Amino acid sequence: MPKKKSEESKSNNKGAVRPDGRKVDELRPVKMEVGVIERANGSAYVEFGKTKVVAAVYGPEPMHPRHLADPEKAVLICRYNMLPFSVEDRKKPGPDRRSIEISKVIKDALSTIVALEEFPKCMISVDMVVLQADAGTRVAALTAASLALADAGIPMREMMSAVACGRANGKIVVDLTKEEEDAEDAVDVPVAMSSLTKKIALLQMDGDMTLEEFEEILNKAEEACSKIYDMQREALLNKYEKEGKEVNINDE
Amino acid sequence: MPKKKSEESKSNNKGAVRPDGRKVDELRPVKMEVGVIERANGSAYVEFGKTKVVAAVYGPEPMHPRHLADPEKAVLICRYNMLPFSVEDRKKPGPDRRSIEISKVIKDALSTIVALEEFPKCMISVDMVVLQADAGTRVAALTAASLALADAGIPMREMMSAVACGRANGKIVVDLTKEEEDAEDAVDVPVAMSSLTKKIALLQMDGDMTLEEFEEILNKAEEACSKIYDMQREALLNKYEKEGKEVNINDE
Amino acid sequence: MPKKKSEESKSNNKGAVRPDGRKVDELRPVKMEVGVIERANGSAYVEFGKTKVVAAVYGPEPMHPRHLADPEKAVLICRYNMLPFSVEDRKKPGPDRRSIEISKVIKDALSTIVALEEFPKCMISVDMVVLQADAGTRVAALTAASLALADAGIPMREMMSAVACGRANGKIVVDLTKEEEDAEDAVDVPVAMSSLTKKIALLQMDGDMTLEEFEEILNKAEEACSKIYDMQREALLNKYEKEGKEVNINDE
Amino acid sequence: MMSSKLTAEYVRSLIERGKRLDGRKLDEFREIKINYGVSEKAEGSAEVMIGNTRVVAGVKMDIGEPYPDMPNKGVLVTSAEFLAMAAPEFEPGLPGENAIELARVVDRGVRESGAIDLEKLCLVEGEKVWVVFLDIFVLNHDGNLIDAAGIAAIAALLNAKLPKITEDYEIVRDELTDPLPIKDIPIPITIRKYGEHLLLDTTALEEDVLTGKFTVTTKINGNICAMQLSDGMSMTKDEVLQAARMARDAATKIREKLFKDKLKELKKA
Amino acid sequence: MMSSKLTAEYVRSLIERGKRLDGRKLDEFREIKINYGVSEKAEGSAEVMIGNTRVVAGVKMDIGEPYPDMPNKGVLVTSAEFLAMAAPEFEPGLPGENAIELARVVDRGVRESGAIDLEKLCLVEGEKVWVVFLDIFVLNHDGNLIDAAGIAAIAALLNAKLPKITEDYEIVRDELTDPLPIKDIPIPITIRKYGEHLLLDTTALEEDVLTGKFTVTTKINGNICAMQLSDGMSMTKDEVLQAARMARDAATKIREKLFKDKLKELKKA
Amino acid sequence: MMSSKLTAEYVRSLIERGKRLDGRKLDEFREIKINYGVSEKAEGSAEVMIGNTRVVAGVKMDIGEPYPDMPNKGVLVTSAEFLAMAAPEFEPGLPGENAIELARVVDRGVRESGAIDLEKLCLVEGEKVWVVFLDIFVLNHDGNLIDAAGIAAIAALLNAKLPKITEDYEIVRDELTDPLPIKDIPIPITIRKYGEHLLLDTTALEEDVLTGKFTVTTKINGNICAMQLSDGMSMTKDEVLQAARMARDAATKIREKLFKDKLKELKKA
Repeated sequence: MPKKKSEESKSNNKGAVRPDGRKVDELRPVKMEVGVIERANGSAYVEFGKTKVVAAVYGPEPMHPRHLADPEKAVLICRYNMLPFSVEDRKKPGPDRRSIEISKVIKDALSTIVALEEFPKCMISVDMVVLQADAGTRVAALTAASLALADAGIPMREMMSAVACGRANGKIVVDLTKEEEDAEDAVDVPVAMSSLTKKIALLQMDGDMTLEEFEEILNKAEEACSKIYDMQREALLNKYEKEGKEVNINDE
Repeated sequence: MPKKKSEESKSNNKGAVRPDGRKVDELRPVKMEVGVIERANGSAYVEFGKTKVVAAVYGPEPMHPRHLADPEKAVLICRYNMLPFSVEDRKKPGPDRRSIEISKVIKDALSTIVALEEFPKCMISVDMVVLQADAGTRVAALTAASLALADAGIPMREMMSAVACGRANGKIVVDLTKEEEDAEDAVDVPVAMSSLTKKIALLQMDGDMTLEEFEEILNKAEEACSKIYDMQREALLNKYEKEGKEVNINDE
Repeated sequence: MPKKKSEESKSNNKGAVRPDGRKVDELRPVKMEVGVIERANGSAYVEFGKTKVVAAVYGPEPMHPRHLADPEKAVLICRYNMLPFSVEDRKKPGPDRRSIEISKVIKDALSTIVALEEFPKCMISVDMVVLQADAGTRVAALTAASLALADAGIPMREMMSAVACGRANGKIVVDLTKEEEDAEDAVDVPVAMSSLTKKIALLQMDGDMTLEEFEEILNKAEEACSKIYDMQREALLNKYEKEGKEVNINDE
Repeated sequence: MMSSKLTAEYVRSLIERGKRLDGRKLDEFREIKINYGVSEKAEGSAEVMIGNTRVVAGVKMDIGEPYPDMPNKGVLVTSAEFLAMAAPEFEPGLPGENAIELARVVDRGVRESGAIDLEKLCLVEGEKVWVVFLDIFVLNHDGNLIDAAGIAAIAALLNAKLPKITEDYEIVRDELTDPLPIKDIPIPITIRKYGEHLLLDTTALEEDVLTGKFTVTTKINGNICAMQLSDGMSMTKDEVLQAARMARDAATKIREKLFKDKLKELKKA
Repeated sequence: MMSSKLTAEYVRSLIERGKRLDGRKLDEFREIKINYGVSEKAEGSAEVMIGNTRVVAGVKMDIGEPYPDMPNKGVLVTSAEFLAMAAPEFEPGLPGENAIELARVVDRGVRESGAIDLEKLCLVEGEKVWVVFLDIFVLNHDGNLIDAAGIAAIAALLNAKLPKITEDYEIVRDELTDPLPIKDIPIPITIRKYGEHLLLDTTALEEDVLTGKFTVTTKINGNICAMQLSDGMSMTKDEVLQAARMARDAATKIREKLFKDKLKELKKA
Repeated sequence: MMSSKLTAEYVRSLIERGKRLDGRKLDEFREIKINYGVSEKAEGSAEVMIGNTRVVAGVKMDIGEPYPDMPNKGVLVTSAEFLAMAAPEFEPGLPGENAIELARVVDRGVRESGAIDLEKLCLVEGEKVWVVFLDIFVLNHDGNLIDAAGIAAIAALLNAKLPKITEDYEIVRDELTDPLPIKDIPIPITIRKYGEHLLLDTTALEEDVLTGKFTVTTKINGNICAMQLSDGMSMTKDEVLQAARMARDAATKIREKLFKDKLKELKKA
């Protein structure tokens, strides 16, 4: 497929390590904003390069339908969705098998840090919408979801930051683009890590790698998640400063 | 598409103002009958020319599923459906986006005249089935639904009568046929009007018209609705006379 | 369609009455085993020739969703399903119109012998899965279901045995194969009969036959069902002997 | 139709004496009326009323591909829906198991009797054949739905004409040509039972009191072409055979009454 | 948005005096902002904010078959979804009747105004045409969704470019060529009512207090190209005509403000 | 499987001492049995039992179109269903998120390991390729479903043969030819955790007591080709690496035991 002009010139950029000129452990330009959906209890917008995601949180509120309530803790509901025009070939609206799986692993990851036990019989809903997709949508969505939960004041034991690392064109790199994901030798490892205890809560993988490469990827992911966490803190502080609210990040 | 013999000869009818020989403000032959579905609480059959519709009413009865009940008034449920063989190209059975929209605007219109507040926590269901379609199915369905509600003894503040007016072949006309709807310059404006206060409760539009044309269309629609209302009264009286029941039209 | 080697040689088998060498009233090799699904309350595996079916029973347990409970008796739920790879052309997973009808007639048949009235407000579920299909899947499934219900200790007034009889290649035969079902003159009559009162509780038919042929088919079916019932008893006894449990066949 | 226990007992006690609420004999049908052509947009249609039961069936023709194993035959697709308006107990939504069963029993009767000459509906072998969509709707339910649906189905098929087609196999919808080729008139007859009494053409009230049904569809020559026992009824072999004979005889009468001309024509051929 | 009875009464009493909670006049719009190109993967996209209401629309182009009765025209397919994130009362799942209504009203405005020159989207008559998928999503609901959606729709269409196609009619997704041919700028304006007072651009809170809505979509020349009265409001003939005039005038102002350049270009042509 | 609190505590206390209810070591598998060819109608099939867990997988081959971006490769379509019969807690209906996850994890293992030589399944580049339908059903659930499903999947693929095709690319279903070309034997191994203890091959009872799972699929050469951490478990980096090594070692053993001949053949090549 022919490349767009801008990308062609970038890939001619001599000395550049990656197709878009980044170093192996360099994130794409990241943008984060908290409080973008007024009606929601909490919300966030996250950009990883050309990947753009909005997340919004409702709850805790009484679970409905009621017979699905858990008497011991809140039910966490996560919905990840791509808009039809967020990808090259129009995606039919509504959930598919891929988005059901991604919603599940995001829910599983967040359930390790959200204090669900404080809200028995309740539900907490996290909606994530991908506006534009250029790889890494699930990790951007999880990063945004974590911000939106904090913005909603939902008690969390720590924050969660996520990034995809892997291999492309012979190198172990962080935050792959779609172009890198399409490389012959690509390995894609989305990783989510908690901010305090550094526990991995989301980990998937596509590709073919040795255990040694895996270790290197995990190390790079840890570093990258730390950087992302710093940006998450800043985004939250920005909002609270604007609003003059007290900061409410549970892990500080 | 080649025309049927009968229509060809009609359109040769010299001096005729419209393809089927009608004057601009002339309705197609109308047939109405009340009480056609024995199991229902109320029902009606309406023919506008070749458009044939049956409507039936059940209720008021306790709302189910119960959690959808409204504590302050009855929930009005309207379902408009076309039989697969009511149109040229077989329509797949079941609701589609078009029928969902039509069901909604019919419900919205009827809810302005039915005394829903008298039946909190209840439901009233109106099913409308198009047996044969030659334009104007939603207005025929709404006219039949209004009859069926009266037949069911559901308290209504007034009756509702409906017709489609618009433009075809350069003229403002009432009660368009499919052939007229397919004219190059066609404008289609379905209108429903209440019998006493003459309020418009359904109004949609397809086409391209000036505000002046719109005013003329509304005037013609008002006139046509009055005629249809007279026929509705007659159909109800016919049934009650047969049955020796007392007449129960709330707006008289 | 070209035949497999094994079948070709069989059909060369001189003197053989049917394509696979069986006599007209001969069943295919039958295999039955009880207690094959550990988590279920009762289960059974049945082979009629190359037709292989597993059935499992859960319940009686409180009906859910609760509003569907019957205050006077247990609700019997039957689900017959073919695995996608149980037939020549892959079957899309999930119920279709055929499997919904078969599930219904199996449920209707079993409801004549299961003592549903002993468990008001409860449900009893019977799941049947066809692993490999070579005609007669519904009768094999019903035979397996009856075994699984007995294995689960659900009280039954009698057992039920089922077989398909019919006509193929000019003869009235029992337990048709797919090859026979595809004969030009094929008639297929699945029949289920209760073990004690010899009542017919499932009876369907495809084809074209005289009343006289029908009578002959019913006679052959009765005989075949008796043989199948003997095998069902044996399968149940086998299991109980192994387990040292007391035998619990209600009709003995 | 939820009948009171008292009514139920009364209905049963009547049947035991060979009588029915509406004065009919146990094997007597209510009056059957047919309106042909209820939808001019259909290639064929018919409304059938048996007493207050009201069923409408319509035929639409399309051009499609044949089944791979029957490359020279047209395709029949039958569906049925119990409209929510037909009875308070009917729910809107996708056809339930009862509607699916009805559609499949009617379909088998039409198919196995060879009522439609499907070979004449082949346009290009293995590529293009006529597809016959037969859609059945219950408008009012006062019992005996399968028989009403089966009669409406064959009536709609007898009413149907093939639309004209161009050389490129495009359908010209509003120009109809030859009648759909029909070779038999299958009639399903449904038997219900109370004790040892067999009943025909039950009303909704009677069906509420009785359990189970047995449908037998027969052809002009008296052969059986479809059967369905269901809804939780079991019968002895003798009852089954007696019911099959009753069904054949009732079908013969109905055929004579409702489809006399076509019957003559088919018997001649 | 469940407002308390007190708030509701206050809002109504304000309206009776020609006033609103946020200080606007009854026929005054909130500020409208447009961000073009929110998704580079779309052939065209736009985000529209009216006050806190936030709607995004995107255009994807595909090659498909024309409708048989319009063999030389491209195809427009419009969908809309009220995302669960947009309001606590929105449920996830298939679009409900309100989202379907919105999509169909916006679609009729675009279609009947001739905004898209569909004839220019024909590639091979009767065989291959451009299909325009117009997808609309409500991200945050603070009232007046149809107007926001309609503006987002036309903005996304104005932002859209046709992708390059090869000689075999394969789409080269990331090489865009000419703009989508646009001939008009339809703007839907929704009127709500309290007593005899007509309001424009209502907030979610106001909509909770008022019943019903009337949408009128007008073209550059002031003609009406779509209307929809719904949600249980009835109006006299005079109110309807007054509302139509209000809608035309408000649309003219919005067009001048948001689409000035395109408007000039179209008026010249 | 709802275990009582007492059982739960007992299971946990055992694990803390490195023991299990059924006497196994923490990293010990139950006996694994394979029945090949459970359905002769399938192009390949296998039933796998790990203890009381019972999973069946079947392969059906069809001819279809390749993905546009892989015009010279066959297509793999994997589905999985937890049959309602397999456990009281399983509901009938469409596959839920757990079944979808299982199917996708097994699919990624097969796909990313290159187990199927998809290029050999191309018939006409860009037009006709073999489509491999791999359908997995859980018949009885006694834990460790992903591993059982993954083993059943590769066993069914190893059992599969291509059906004969005519010159016109019509499939002759009952004449099988060459085996499906298989290049690797991916084995998924799922690790569960209690405190710092890592367990393999958990039973349904154990899974009820423990939270979360981590699946690592490895190839013959020990490389990882798929991973999935889920169900609400988090691990340190060291635990993850330890688990990956455990998975590789366990997979090697299982491969040696169950697929010895094929393994030799592949190592030779």
